[in-house]
Amino acid sequence: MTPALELTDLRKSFGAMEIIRGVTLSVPAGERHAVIGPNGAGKSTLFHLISGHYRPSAGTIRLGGETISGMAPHLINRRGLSRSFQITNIFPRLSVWENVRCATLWAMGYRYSFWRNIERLADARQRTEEILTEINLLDRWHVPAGVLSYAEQRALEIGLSIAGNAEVLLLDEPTAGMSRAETERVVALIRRVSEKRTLLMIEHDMGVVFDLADRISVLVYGEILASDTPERVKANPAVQQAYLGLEAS
Amino acid sequence: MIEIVLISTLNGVLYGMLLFLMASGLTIIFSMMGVLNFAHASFYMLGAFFGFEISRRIGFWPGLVLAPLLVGLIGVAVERYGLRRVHRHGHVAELLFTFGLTFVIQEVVEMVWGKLPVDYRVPPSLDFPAFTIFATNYPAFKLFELLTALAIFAALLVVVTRTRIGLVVQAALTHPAMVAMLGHNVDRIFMLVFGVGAALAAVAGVIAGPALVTQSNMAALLGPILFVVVVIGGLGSLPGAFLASLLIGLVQTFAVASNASLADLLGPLAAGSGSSFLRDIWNVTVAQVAPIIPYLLLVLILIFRPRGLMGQRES
Amino acid sequence: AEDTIKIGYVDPLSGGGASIGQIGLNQLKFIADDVNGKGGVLGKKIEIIGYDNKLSPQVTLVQVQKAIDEGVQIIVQGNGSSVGAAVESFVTKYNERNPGKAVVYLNYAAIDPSMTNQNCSYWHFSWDANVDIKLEALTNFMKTKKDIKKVYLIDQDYSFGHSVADTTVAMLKEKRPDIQIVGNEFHPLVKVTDFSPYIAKIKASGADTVVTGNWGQDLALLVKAAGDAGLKVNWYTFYAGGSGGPTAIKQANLPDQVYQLTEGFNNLPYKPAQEVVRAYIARYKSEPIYYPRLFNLTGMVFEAMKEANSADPAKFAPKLEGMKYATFASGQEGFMRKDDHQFFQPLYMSVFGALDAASQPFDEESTGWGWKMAAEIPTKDTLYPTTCKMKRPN
Amino acid sequence: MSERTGAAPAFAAPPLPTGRGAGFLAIFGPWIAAAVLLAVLPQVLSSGLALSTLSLMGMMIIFALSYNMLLGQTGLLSFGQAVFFGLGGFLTVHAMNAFTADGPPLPLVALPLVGAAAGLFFGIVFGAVSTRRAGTTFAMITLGIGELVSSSALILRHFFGGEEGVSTDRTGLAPFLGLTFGSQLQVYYLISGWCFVSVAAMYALTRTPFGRICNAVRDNPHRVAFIGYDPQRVRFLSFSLSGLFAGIAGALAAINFEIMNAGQLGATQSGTVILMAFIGGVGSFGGPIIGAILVTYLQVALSDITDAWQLYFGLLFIAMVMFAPDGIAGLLARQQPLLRGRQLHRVLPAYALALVPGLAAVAGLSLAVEMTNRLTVHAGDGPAMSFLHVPLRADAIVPWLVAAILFAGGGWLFLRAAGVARQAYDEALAVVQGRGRTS
Amino acid sequence: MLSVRDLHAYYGKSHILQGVNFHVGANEIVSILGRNGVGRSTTLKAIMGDPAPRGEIVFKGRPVAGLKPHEIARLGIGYVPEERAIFPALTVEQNLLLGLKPGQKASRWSVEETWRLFPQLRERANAPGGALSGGEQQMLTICRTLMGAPDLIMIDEPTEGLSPQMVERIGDLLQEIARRGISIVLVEQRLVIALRISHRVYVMGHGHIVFEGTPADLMANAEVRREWLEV
Ligand SMILES: Nc1ncnc2c1ncn2[C@@H]1O[C@H](COP(=O)(O)OP(=O)(O)OP(=O)(O)O)[C@@H](O)[C@H]1O
Ligand SMILES: Nc1ncnc2c1ncn2[C@@H]1O[C@H](COP(=O)(O)OP(=O)(O)OP(=O)(O)O)[C@@H](O)[C@H]1O
Ligand SMILES: [Mg+2]
Ligand SMILES: [Mg+2]
Repeated sequence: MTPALELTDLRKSFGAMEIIRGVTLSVPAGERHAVIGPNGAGKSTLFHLISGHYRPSAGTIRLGGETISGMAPHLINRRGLSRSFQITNIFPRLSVWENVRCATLWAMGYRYSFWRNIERLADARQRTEEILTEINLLDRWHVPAGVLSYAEQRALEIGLSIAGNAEVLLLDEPTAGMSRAETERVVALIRRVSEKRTLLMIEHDMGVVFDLADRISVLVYGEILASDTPERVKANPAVQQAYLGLEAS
Repeated sequence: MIEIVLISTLNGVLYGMLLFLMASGLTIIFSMMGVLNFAHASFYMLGAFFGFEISRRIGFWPGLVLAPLLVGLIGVAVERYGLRRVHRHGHVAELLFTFGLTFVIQEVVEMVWGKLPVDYRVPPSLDFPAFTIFATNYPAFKLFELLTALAIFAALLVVVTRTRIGLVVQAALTHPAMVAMLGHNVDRIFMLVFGVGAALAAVAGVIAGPALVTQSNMAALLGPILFVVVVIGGLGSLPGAFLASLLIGLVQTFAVASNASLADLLGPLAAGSGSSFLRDIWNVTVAQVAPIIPYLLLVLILIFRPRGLMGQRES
Repeated sequence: AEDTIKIGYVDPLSGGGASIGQIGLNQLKFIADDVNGKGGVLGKKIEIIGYDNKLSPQVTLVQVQKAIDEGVQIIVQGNGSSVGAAVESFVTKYNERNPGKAVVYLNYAAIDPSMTNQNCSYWHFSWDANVDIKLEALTNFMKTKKDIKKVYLIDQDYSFGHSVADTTVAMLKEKRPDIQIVGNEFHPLVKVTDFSPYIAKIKASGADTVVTGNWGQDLALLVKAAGDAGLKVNWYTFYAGGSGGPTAIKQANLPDQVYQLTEGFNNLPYKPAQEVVRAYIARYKSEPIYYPRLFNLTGMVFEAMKEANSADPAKFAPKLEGMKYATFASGQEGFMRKDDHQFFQPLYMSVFGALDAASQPFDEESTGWGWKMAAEIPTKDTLYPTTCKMKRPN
Repeated sequence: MSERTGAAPAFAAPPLPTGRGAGFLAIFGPWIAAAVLLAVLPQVLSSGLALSTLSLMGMMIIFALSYNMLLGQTGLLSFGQAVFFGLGGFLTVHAMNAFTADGPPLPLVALPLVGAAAGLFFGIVFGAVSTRRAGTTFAMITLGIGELVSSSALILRHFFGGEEGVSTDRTGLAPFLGLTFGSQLQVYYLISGWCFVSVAAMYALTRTPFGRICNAVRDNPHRVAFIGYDPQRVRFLSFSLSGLFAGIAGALAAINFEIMNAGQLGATQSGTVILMAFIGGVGSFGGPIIGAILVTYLQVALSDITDAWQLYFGLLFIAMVMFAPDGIAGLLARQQPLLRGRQLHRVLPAYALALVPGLAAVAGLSLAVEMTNRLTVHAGDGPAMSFLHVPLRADAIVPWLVAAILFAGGGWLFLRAAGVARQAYDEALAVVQGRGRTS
Repeated sequence: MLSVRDLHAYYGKSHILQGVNFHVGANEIVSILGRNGVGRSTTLKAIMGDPAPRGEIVFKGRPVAGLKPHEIARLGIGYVPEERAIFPALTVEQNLLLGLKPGQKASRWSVEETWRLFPQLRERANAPGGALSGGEQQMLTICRTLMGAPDLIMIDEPTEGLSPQMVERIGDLLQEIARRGISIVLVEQRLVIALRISHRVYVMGHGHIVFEGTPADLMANAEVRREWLEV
C-alpha cells in the first residue's frame, strides 16, 4: 500500500544554513505520527515544506504516491493535506462561523462560485455546525474570531484545519498554552478527528505524544534521530539525552 | 556626442538631487512609519511659502533655518493631535487624513498668499553662474541644491544607522505596545519622525521654491513622483531612495535627449500601418514620454522585485 | 420679466486653474459694476454668477445645467478647450432638445480651431483668435523678420500644442521656406519639473528663435531653465503674460527676448483703455487685465441686446452676426464673422522688458518690467478661412 | 474544550443561521422600496439640476461600490480605479459614435454592456500584472498604472481625443421603445435602471462563496492558501469584476455627459472614489452608497455656497477620519441595536444637545474662514459681505469676536455634550443588552 | 519590591480584574497560577499600564498606576508577554538591542550573555526575528527584556512551546536571574516547574486571587488544586 505521506531525502537551506538535512520518512495511511525534537530542530520547517509554504531545496515529498514537492500551498491542500499553525493563524475579522465555513467551501466543490447564494448551501452549513460542535465553539459562532480568548483561538485553529475533511492532517503544537484540562479535551478531539485519517503532529507535551501517537519521530538538527513506537523511543538513550528531560522520566 | 552625454549626465544628477531633496522627508515618513503621507507635497509648499515670506523680510538664509523649523512644528502638531488618533484605524485612514490635510493647506495658502505665483528669488549671494561647460551655464544655486541634498543624505544616514530611532519605529509598526513596554516612548518618537519628515519637506520647499514656481498649486503639481522615488528605492532604505532619485534623474534626462521612436526603430513597417491610433503609438518619441518613464519603472520594478532596489522588506 | 440679466461664468474658481478663472470673474464683475452704475442694459442690472467647474468638462456640464435652472441664458466660459468643446456641444444639443428657451455660449479663451470649423455652432461666439488665426498672424510677423534663420518648436504634448507645432511648420514652410525648423519637441503637460535637458537640446540645435504654445508652469519653468543655462534666443509665445510668466521672465533675466501675441496689452497707447486699466488696478491690486477681449465680448453683447431690445439670446444672437466693433485695447475696428461666429481684430506682438515710465505706465506682477509694442498685425492680416457650415435655427 | 472561566459573555448567543430564506418581504422588501424610490424621485426633484445630480449619483454609486469590492471586501487599496471607469467610458463613446453612423442598431440602453466588457477586459489585463502582489506593493502598482494610462491618454490622441476628449450624441442611436434619450429624465431612468441592477448584482456577489473568500483574503491572505484557495486568484477575480462594474459606471458617465476625456481616468477621479467609499464606510455594503451620494452632493453644492469649499471639504474628511473611521454607515450601524431594542429615544435628546453647540462651533469657524477669505482672496470686492444672510463687515471687530466666541464656546460645550451623549449611548446599550441576556 | 492592592482592570465594558492583591519581595520568585482566561496575563499587562489599571500598584515605594507603559518600564519593571511580540522584520540582534532603554549603554545582561546562554541564538544573530522557531522566539523575548536591566521581571508563560529539556533550562535560568537580584513574577501553566522554582505562589480565579502560600501549601491543598487548577 502506498504510504499517505512519504518524504525522501528532504532538504532545506536558508542561505548558507541547512535547516533540514535529508529527512526520509514514510507515514502509512491511518497512522498517528508525532514529531518531537528540541526547539529549532526544524519541525515547523518540515511542516512548512510539506504544506507548500516553503519550497524544498532538494528531495521529494509524495502525498498518496503523488509528488507534491514545490507545489503551491493551495494545490497541496486541494490534494487532501491540511495543517494548523504553531502561531495562531485565523481570520480575525470574520465571525467564528464564517471562519469555519470558508474552510469547508473548497472541499465541498464550491470553489470560486459567484452565482450561488452561500446561505443556501445546506451541506456547508451542516458541516460548519458539526465542526463548531466538535471544537466547542458553537455558542460563540457569531463573535469575530479576533475577539476570542487565546485558548478559543487555538481551538478555532484546529477547527480550520479539520473543516476541509483532508485525508492527511498536520497539527503544529495543538496544545501549546493550554491548561491540563483543556489539553485533555484537545487530545480527545484529535483522537476523534484522526479516526480515519493520517495525522502528523508536532508536540512538546510528552503526555500528549505518548497518549496519541502510534509512532514517533525524533528530529534533531534537521535529521531524524529515531522513528519508532513510543515505548522504544522513550527507551532510546540517544533520544533521552538529546531531548527528553526531567518531565518525561 | 560627448557634449550631449556630459551635459545630460550633469543635468540628470542635478535633477536627481532635487528629487532626493524633495523625497527625503517622505522616505522617512513613508518607509519608516508606513504612513502614505499625501500631505508631504503640502508641507513642501508650506516650506516654499514660509521661505518666501521670511526671505523677503530677513533674508534667504534665516528662511532656510526658520521655515523648516516652523513646518516641522506644524508636522509635530499634526501628528500629535491628528494622525496619532487615526493611526489605530489603519493605513487607509491615515492616508485619507493626510489627503484631507492637502485640501486644508492649499486653501489656507491661497487665502494668505493668493492664487498667483509669488516672486520668490534666488538669494543674490548664490545668483551667479558657477561654471560653464560647452557654453551652458550652471548656476551656483543648483550646486547649492546638490550640496544640500548630499548633506541631508549623510546626516540622515548617520541618524538612522547610529541611533536606534529607526529600529524603534520599525518595531513599533508591528508591536507598538511591546516597544513601549521595553521603555521606549513610541508616541514621542513617532511625533519627532513625522516632524522631521515635514521639516525636510520644507527644506526642499525653501530651496526649490526660487528654482521652480512658488504658487498655491505647486503641491498638487508635484504629483506622485515622490512616491515613485521612495518605492523604487525600496521601503525602509535611505540609500535606496538616494539611488532611485539619481536613477530617475538620469533616465529622464537621457530620455529627453533621445528622439527615437518606434517608427525609427521599425521604419518600413510603420509606413504600412494605416490606423491613426497605431500611428500615435508609432510616432511617439522617447523624449515625449520621458516624464512618464518613472511610472513604467515603478510598475516593472514592483512586479519583478517588489522590495525595490535596496529595500529590506515588502509591505 | 426678470429685472436682472444673468450671466453665468463657468470656469475654474478653485484648485489648480483657479488663478486664471478668478481673474476672468473679477474682470466681468468689474465690467458689470461699471455698466450697472450707468443704469444697466435695457434698464436691467447685469448679474454675474460664478460657477466653479474645477476645469472638468463633466463638472462644467452639471454647472451649466445648474445655471440654466437658475434662469441663466448666457454662459461665458474660456479656460480649457476640453471644457469649451463640451459646452459648445451641450448648448447646441440643449437648444435642439429644449426649443423655446435658448442658451448662448460666449467663449472668451477656448481657441481650438475645431470650435469654429467642423464643430461650429450657431449658439457659440468666440472672441479670442483661434490657433489658426494666431499663427497666421504670428507667421505673417515672422515673415518680415529677416534675422530669423533657425526655429525650434517646443510644445506641450496635447492637442493645442500639436496644433501650434503643426500649423507653424506648415505656414513657415509656405511663407519663409528659407527658415530651418531645427527641432519640434513635445513634452508632457504640466509634468516636467526640470527643463534643463530640453534647454540643452535647444542649445545644441543652434536655434535663434523658439516658438512655444506653453502656458502656466510649463512656460515659467522653461523660461527659467533657459535663463539659468544662459540660452540666448528669442521666444515667440502666446501665454507668457499669463500668471507667473512675467515673474519667471524677470527672474530668468531675459529682457526684450520674450514676445507675446495678444489682442491687446496694457501699455498700448490708447487713453480710454489705459484709464479703465488704472481703475481696475486700483480695485484689484496686483492683478493684471489678462482679457481685454472680455470687454469686447460684453460690449458687443450689450450692444446686440440693445439693438434687439431683448436679453433673449434667440433675439440678440442674430444681431451679433457680422457686428463691427471698436476694440477695447486700441479702438481699432474688429468684426464678428457671420460664417463661423469668430471675432476678428487687430493682434499685437509685444515684448517684455524694462519700461519707459512716461509712455509705458503698466508693469506686470510688480516686476518693474512690462509689455511693450513690437508690432501691430492689422485685422486683415489675421483673416483665415473657415470650413464651418453653420446650421441656423429657422 | 474552550471553557470560558473569565468574564461571562455579555450576550446569550443568537440562534444559529438556518439557511432557510427569510420571508419574501424581508429579502425583497428593501429592494422593492429602492426601486419605487428610484422611480418616483424625479417626480419630487424635477429640476434639471436635480435630475443631473441624481444621474451623477447613480453612476457614482456603482463606481464607489465597485471600488469597495476591492477595498472593503478584498482588502486591496487601489489608486487606479478610475482607469476602468475611464476606459469603459471611452469605449462606450466610440461605440456610440460607431453605431450612430451605420453600425448595427444597438439601442442606447444596452451600451453599458460595452463599458462592462471594456472594464472587464482591462481589469483582466491590469489585474494580471498587479494582483500578483498585495498590500502597499499592490497599491503602488495601481498608482503607477493609473498614472501611465492617464498620461498615455494625452499622447494617444486619436483614441482618447487629446485634451478635448471624444464627444458623441446619445440621441443618434436606434430608439428603444420609442425613447431617444434626449431628455435628462429619460437618461435618469436609464442610469437608475442600470444602477439598480448593478447594485443588486454586487450585493448578490457578497453573498456567494467567492464573496466570502474575498473577505477571508482581506483578513489573512496567507491562511487562505491553506484552506484550498489561491489568494492571488481571488484578488485577480475580484479586481477584474470590480473593473467590470467600474466600466459600467464609466459607460453611464459617457451616456450622461456625451463626452469622455482624459481627466476621467486620472488620479483625481481615483481619489474621489476612495473618498466616497471611505466616508460612507467600507465596512458595510451600503456604506459606499451613502458616501457616493454625500460626496457627489457636496461636490455639486458646496462650491456654490463658498469658494473656500476645499477647506470645508478637507476639514470634513479629517473630522470623519478622526472621529468616525467606520464612515457614516459605521455610525448608523452603531445605532442599530438601540433601534432594534427600542431604546433610540433615550439617546436622541443627548444627540440633539450635542448638535446645537456643534453647529455653533462650525458656524463660528466658517464665519472666520469666510471673513478671512473676503479680506484676502476677495479684497477687491470690499469688506462688506453677508454670512447666513446677516450683513456684516469683515474688517470690523465685532464679527470676529462673535466668530471666536461661537467657535470656542461652541466647541467646548460640544465636547462636554459629546461626553454626555456617549454616556447616554452606553447606558441605552446596556439596557438593550440586559434585556438580551434575560430573554 | 512590588505590591498590588485592589487592582481592577477592564477591556471595554468587561470587568476582567476584580480586585487583585499580591506582593513580591526582593529576590523573590512568585508564581501566579490559574486556569485559562482567569486574568493572569491581564494582571501583568495592567501593571504595565495597558489596560489602564485602577487600584494601587507600588513599585520600589513609588506608585505606578497612571504612568505610561514606557515610564513604568524605565522604573525597572520588565515584561515578557505571552505572545512574545518578536519584531519580525528586525534581526535577532536588533531585537535584543531594542531591549536597551534609551540612553542606556550596556547592562548586566549583554548581548554576549545571551549568546552564552543560548548559543542557538548566536547562530541566528542576523536572521529576521520572524524566522525563528517558536522556542527560539521564546528565548529571545526573555533575553530582550533582560537587556533592559530590570529590577523586577514579569514573565508570562515562558515555557510554552518549549521542549522538555528547554523547560528545564528556563527553570534554571529563572533561578539564576533571581540570584542576580532580580525579582520575578511568573505566570505559568506547568505546575511542575512553577512549584519547583517559586518561593511563593498565588492561585487566581475569576479576576481575583483565591489562594496564597508556599508551593508546599499548595501541594497540601487538594481542594484548591481541584477547583482552581483542575488537577
Ligand atoms: N525563513 C527562515 N530564515 C532563516 N532561518 C529560518 C527560517 N525559518 C526557520 N529558520 C530556522 O530554522 C530552524 C528551525 O526552525 P523551526 O521553526 O522549524 O523549528 P521547530 O523545530 O519548529 O522549533 P520549535 O519547537 O521551537 O517550534 C530555526 O533555528 C530557525 O531559526
Ligand atoms: N483585548 C481583549 N479584549 C477583550 N477581552 C479580552 C482581551 N484580552 C483578554 N480578554 C479577556 O479577558 C479575560 C482574561 O484574559 P487573560 O489573557 O488575562 O487570561 P489568562 O488568565 O492569561 O488566560 P490564558 O491562559 O488564556 O492566557 C479572558 O476572558 C479574555 O477573553
Ligand atoms: Mg515550531
Ligand atoms: Mg495568559
